[in-house]
Amino acid sequence: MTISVSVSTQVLDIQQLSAALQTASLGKCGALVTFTGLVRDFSTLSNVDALSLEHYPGMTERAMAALAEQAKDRWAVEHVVVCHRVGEMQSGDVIVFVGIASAHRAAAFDAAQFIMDQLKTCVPLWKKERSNGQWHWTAQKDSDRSQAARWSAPSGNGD
Amino acid sequence: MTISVSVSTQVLDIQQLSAALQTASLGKCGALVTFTGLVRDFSTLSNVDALSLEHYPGMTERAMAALAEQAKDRWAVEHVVVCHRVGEMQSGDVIVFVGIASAHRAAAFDAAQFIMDQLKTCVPLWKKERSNGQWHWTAQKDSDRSQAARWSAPSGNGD
Amino acid sequence: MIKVLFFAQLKDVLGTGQLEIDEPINDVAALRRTLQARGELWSEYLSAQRALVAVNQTIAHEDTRIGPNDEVAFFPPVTGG
Amino acid sequence: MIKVLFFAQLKDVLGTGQLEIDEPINDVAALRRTLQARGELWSEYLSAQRALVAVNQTIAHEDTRIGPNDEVAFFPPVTGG
Repeated sequence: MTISVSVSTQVLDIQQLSAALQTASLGKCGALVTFTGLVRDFSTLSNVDALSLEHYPGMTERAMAALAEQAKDRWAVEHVVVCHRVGEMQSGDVIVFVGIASAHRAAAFDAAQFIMDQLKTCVPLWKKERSNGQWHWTAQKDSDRSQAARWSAPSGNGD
Repeated sequence: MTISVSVSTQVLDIQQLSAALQTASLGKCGALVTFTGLVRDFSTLSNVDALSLEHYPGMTERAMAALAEQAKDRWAVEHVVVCHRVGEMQSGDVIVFVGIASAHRAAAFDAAQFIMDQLKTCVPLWKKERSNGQWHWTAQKDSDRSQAARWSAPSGNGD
Repeated sequence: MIKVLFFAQLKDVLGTGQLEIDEPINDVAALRRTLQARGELWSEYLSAQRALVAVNQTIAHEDTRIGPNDEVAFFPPVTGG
Repeated sequence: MIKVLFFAQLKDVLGTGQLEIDEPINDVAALRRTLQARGELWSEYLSAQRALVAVNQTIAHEDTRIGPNDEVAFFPPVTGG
């Protein structure tokens, strides 16, 4: 059982991350689930020409590791990988990668969704966008709060 | 919007499959979800020393494409990739890969789980294992039937 | 002429993966009865409880119509993924 | 001495990312009041409705105890992922 969390100012290579997860899983795990969050094309947003993420060094890693531990306590998962990009990013860049390896697929899907939902409300990361030369901090979405809240229901699963 | 389905007797390279999905998604999609099914170590099963998958050529591809179409009708997804391995396999080999790209993550998670759950009950593929020199056909699991059935509930989502 | 295919355990048990039926057959139920009349194993393994059926590569039901040149397949519950 | 950090919009609005407090402070609520007394922007942006707080890099609450050498951070709702 392994947990790997990291914060990076460099481009995240999801092929390398998923290959490492696959290698770690060989033999024991029948299911791998990955989630990748990508920067969407700025041109679809009004005038946005840059995106940047600030974080709280130290606490970010601690909070991601805590979510990974909670996922391992809650579901039968073998390996958990969480990587988050910070700093300035380009369209198409990977913002976040979550990879889960487990014996059976339901646990891997639930754990990956849990980590993403919780990450959106519990991990100290803040997004800002630049338009017309001005940076604007992004507001937290109601949908992110409600998706995170569903995991605190007593039954606790994603069904 | 694209759908890609394939059946292969060759080793599936999930890095290549996910890289193609990522390239197709650049700009438009903020979320990629992948599921990979792997052959587990035979030594954990009693005496199993080989695994093989038979399929119904033609119908397998049609049935996988139909599931991908259903997923696209049901959720706002942009790209759907489904690849299934057939023939004899080794421990650690990829059996199946499902990749979904979408604007938002909930649709990608739901579509990937839907396709895997339905694939287990609707796509003409049959697994057999060899132990003590004899091949034995695998029986369908009750859990696979119940996981597939949950998608026919009226609300239809995975929450 | 209807083309009939068998897969997986059915192919092994019945000893054939394909055969052709020249008799006029109207629907899946009639084809199933015709094939089940071939013997005890056929009767047992082709029962509606044990064998799924596809007509022209789409899952079918007992009342699905069958015409000449159709491809009909019988197979056990699937176990892929 | 308590180390106090501000992130994101709070850092921009308050014009500082870090300061130190020498006064004796018992808990988060007391620290929040002390900082809010610094001015209108401080009062507005550090309110419990707008600013989350972490003590020693763990999310904290109004009654979380604070001791000397603790690191306390104030920040807006998070927006990563």
